[in-house]
Amino acid sequence: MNHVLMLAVQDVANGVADATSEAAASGGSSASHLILLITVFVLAVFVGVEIITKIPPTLHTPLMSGSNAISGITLVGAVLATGGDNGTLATVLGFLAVVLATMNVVGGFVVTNRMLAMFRSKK
Amino acid sequence: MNHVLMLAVQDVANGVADATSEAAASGGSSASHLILLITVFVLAVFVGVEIITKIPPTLHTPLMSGSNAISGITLVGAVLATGGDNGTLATVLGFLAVVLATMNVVGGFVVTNRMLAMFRSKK
Amino acid sequence: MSSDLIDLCYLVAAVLFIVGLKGLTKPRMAVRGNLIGAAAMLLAVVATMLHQDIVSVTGILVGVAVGSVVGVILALKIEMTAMPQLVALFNGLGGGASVLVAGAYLAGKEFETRLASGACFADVLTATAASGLIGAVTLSGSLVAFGKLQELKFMRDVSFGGQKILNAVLALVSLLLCVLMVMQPAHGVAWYWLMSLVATALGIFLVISIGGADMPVVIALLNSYSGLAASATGFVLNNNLLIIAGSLVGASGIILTRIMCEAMNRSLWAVLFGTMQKSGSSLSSDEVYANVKSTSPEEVAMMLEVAQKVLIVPGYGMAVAQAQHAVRDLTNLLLKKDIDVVFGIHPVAGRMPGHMNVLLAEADIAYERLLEMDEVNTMMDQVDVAIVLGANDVVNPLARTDPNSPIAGMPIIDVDKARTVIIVKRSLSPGFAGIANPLFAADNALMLFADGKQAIAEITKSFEA
Amino acid sequence: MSSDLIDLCYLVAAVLFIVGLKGLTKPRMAVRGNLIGAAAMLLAVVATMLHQDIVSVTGILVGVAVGSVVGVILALKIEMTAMPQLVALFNGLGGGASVLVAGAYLAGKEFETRLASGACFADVLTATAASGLIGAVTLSGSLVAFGKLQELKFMRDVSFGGQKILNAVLALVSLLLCVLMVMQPAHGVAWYWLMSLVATALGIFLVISIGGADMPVVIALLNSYSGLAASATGFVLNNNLLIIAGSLVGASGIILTRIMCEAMNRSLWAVLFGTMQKSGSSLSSDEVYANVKSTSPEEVAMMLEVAQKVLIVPGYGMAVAQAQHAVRDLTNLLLKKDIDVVFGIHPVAGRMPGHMNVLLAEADIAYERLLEMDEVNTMMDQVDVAIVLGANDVVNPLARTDPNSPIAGMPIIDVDKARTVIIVKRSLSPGFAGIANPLFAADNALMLFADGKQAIAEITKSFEA
Ligand SMILES: NC(=O)c1ccc[n+]([C@@H]2O[C@H](COP(=O)([O-])OP(=O)(O)OC[C@H]3O[C@@H](n4cnc5c(N)ncnc54)[C@H](OP(=O)(O)O)[C@@H]3O)[C@@H](O)[C@H]2O)c1
Ligand SMILES: NC(=O)c1ccc[n+]([C@@H]2O[C@H](COP(=O)([O-])OP(=O)(O)OC[C@H]3O[C@@H](n4cnc5c(N)ncnc54)[C@H](OP(=O)(O)O)[C@@H]3O)[C@@H](O)[C@H]2O)c1
Repeated sequence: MNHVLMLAVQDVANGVADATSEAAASGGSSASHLILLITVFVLAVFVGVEIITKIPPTLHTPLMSGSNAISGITLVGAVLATGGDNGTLATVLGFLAVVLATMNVVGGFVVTNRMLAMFRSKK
Repeated sequence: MNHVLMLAVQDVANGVADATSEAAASGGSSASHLILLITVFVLAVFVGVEIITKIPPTLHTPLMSGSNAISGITLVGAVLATGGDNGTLATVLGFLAVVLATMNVVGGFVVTNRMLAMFRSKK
Repeated sequence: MSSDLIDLCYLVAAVLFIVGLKGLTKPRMAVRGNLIGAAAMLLAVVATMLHQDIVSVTGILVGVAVGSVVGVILALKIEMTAMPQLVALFNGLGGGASVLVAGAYLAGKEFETRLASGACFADVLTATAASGLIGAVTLSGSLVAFGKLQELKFMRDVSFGGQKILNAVLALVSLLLCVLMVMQPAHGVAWYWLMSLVATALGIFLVISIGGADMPVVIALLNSYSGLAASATGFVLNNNLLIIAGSLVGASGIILTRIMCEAMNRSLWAVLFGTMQKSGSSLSSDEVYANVKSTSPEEVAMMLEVAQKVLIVPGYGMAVAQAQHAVRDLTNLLLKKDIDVVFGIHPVAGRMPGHMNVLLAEADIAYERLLEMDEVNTMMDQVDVAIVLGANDVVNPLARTDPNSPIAGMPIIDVDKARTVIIVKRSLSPGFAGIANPLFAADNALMLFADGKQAIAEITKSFEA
Repeated sequence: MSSDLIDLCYLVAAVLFIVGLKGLTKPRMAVRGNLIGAAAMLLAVVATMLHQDIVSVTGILVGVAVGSVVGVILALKIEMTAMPQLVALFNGLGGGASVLVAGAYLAGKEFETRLASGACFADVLTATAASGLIGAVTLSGSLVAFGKLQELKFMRDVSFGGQKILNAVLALVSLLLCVLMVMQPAHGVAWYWLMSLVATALGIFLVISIGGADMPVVIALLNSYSGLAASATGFVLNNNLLIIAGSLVGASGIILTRIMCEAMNRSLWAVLFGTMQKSGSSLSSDEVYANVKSTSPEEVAMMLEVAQKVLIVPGYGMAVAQAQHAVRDLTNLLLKKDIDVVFGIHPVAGRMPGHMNVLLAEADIAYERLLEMDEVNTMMDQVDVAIVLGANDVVNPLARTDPNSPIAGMPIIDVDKARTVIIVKRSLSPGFAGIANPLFAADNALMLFADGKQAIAEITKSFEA
């Protein structure tokens, strides 16, 4: 637990590092925006830690495949890259990214569902 | 639990309401900034709920006074109001706010500490 | 200090607040947790004072000094039994602060310039209004709650016809004023103060009619509101520390409220607006108390001598009588004679959640001895003597038996199932719920009419003799 | 659709992800939780496609279609026993995607214009580099892990001198390239792809030398990295959904890693870089296996007939043999003869946390029968027959007895304390940890040399007879 907290705190620390360097680089507002993003990140880490430590061992494999599916969220980025008019190269790269990310997402959720369905089937 | 979750979700909903109205009012960037703030709020609510539901009944009174002390965080706002050159009225109001908030904060933490010290004293 | 660095300090402070709260999940780490929270607050304030917009810190320092002194004195002088009042008081002060901060913002430069610029800033105004509204209600509401808990004479439960209507009207008017304020920023200041005034009245009338024992619920709720007010202020000043800290407080307040309501099994609504319906069915106290047997400290002492296992169920009365130290002495004495002593702590015994735990902790009673309701109920048949010390509703069998009593369905500690029950209180007068308690007339029950502290002290004395 | 509305959809999606994860805390709600997560993802993607910068969706739709088809087929065709591989594969794909996204950003308009504008945007570049770096390592690392779990020939544990040095060098170089990329945005693209190449190599060499049974740790870790990569991408595109989802994944990965390491009591460092030190002290297998008694399915069946309580401890071997259905049949048969059957699930039995639970759930074995290690250990003295099915390290007494065995201190299931132990495996060959297991030679132990599935099936047959 605490170890993980430390992790979170470290993130803040790194955040500090980045942000200050960046504050130095470009002017105020954008930086404070960056800090907001860091805040969101840190808070999300806390939420994650609190919730996941509550998940029972029985469901650890589904958790693994499920969180893996969530990590396919880069799909959003891929969509933006493919759909925008960014020239051929970007579009092609984006397209490949879309394919890979979708496999990750769809496959991940389906297989997780398959596993969890088995657990539910028990009375 | 879920009830509280609903609460959080509602907040999002309201957030949506505010933000859209406001998006209508003023242009993009500021709004998406507002949304970031809302995001922070929602995440913080989740963190709060997850952690506080873990606090044992024995410590509920200290929790009450402790979180009450934290609510004195408006002290920060009070400081800004007092210190900035905003004319006499604002300064006076700010000053009063500082006094009240400080009483809330300092008193709250001290009394909480007093209570908790008792608990610790038991081996 | 660059505003970015300040924002970072705020972020760190926010994290520390969270870590501090986590500390409260373990009694061992709780003190540290609280200190971490205090450190976070310090960091936040210092960082703010280094903000470039801060031209002079003298005023701030004076204010902080004054506030700290008063706060510390209050915190150290207060009796542990008066904890609920104190929390109410502090909570009110916090509410007041956010009213003033929002007011100061409207009187300040930034508002002026924004107004001049003519650009719409509905969001900021909304947040300002919100923090003013919630703040004002919290302020007056908490102070009334304080008064009730202090049992100030002029604070008796006031209730008059059409009170609900009045509250509704006040609420609507204050909301209306908020809207006006957002619509016409030019007259914002005027609308704001008017709204605050109405909201203050609202706070008073909302709380004045609520029973004294429900004050903890009210306080917890107001506390959560003051948290939301802080968040709102955070949106005004676009400061994520305020937003985070505020929402943490908001969550804790809501959760405590729910815990209390469930333990009383009453809906939040019933607590706030339901003046407890007097139950028709349950019999008049005369009938109930037809054959009440009373006893003496000496007698009780004798029973204790032959007992194996003693259960003590403290209630609000122990707090009023400040009997916790007397209880401690008795406990140690019994333990020395190796008679097993345990305490049954009802979730809503006293006037705050965990109220009894704090008092007994103050009296150095090992918290392994404090058992929760369900635990004691399962072991009740092994209890030879159960001493009910200034508790009433939380041991009232009607909750189980009489479906239309006001406390129907509230889980209670089943002392009536113990071999013998001693009820220590000053009279037959009812507890908070204001209903007769058949327990007092039970065959295995004996009343010991006395102030809690004296009674226990005398028992101890004649036990030693 | 205005960018604000999209941001709001993202916020809602983020909340749904969190709610979905919370669903996994209760087996009953788990399926719903997963569906909520999927819905969140759908919402996010649809919202994104409505973004004004999106000029054509055909490409996207085609890509999504292709990806979905392949994904679904993989997910439905795969054997439950091959779950670890599949997760590894998907994880790799995710990593690949973020490499490509970051690459696409560098090839895109926004980057161009920013570059032209000459304004510094170190933060964006840093994040881009990060997501590229982590993505590449995840990609290659996961694919190697996949290979090892598939037990592809050419993936044997490779380890050669100076491997650590090589890894260190590769790591440093790729970091250096990241720095260069941030310093000289003009050549950003070139540096980026070069870096990705090096990072890919790094991923391969990092994982290639790690033992097959440690792959789950690696996967969990890489998964948490791919989460962080997503967060990084979120910082690039300044998109808080990516940031939130990413950090949720990051957290889950880290936590799972820690759970596994603790259950094996090895430090993460030891798992990643410590090639398991062969323990000097523990005796050679010949000595250990001096007097191993072996048995036959018929004999086991007879023992079961007279047994009251049977404990089955499954391990990786059950997965390999796909014996779970045979086990289900035997269990039901025993239960019909009302012999009590329970399963002892070691936290790291198999090749993933919860691996055994999934397999047994697939075979419709009620999960009330699956007990955790501590629980079974306390009831071990009541166990008449313990059947160890393809488990080895998780029941190796050396963990308790021999302080310098590689698994020293790893908590195990104490089957050796049961009346009789039947060990079902194909040979005396060691398990993952590669050490002899004194249990096999214990007086109360009998070996049943056979493939897990056949063995159980035959026991069932001769039990029915
Ligand atoms: N704890 C919470 O968070 C919370 C929150 C909301 C509501 N409540 C309500 O508060 C009530 C708490 O129940 P409770 O049983 O603890 O208290 P109670 O039902 O209010 O009864 C307290 C009893 O203590 C006796 N008493 C008062 N002063 C005394 C003294 N100096 N010495 C001896 N006895 C004294 C009173 O009888 P005499 O006057 O005859 O002495 C009274 O009957 C419940 O109704 C609960 O619903 C609690
Ligand atoms: N679960 C996790 O999350 C995780 C993560 C990291 C590491 N690990 C490691 O993985 C290991 C798991 O321990 P374990 O006891 O489950 O497995 P194990 O120690 O790897 O032993 C598996 C045994 O199953 C036998 N086996 C293989 N195929 C079989 C078949 N078809 N039929 C019957 N038996 C067969 C093998 O012996 P034969 O070849 O003689 O049949 C082998 O001894 C532990 O060392 C743990 O530290 C697990």
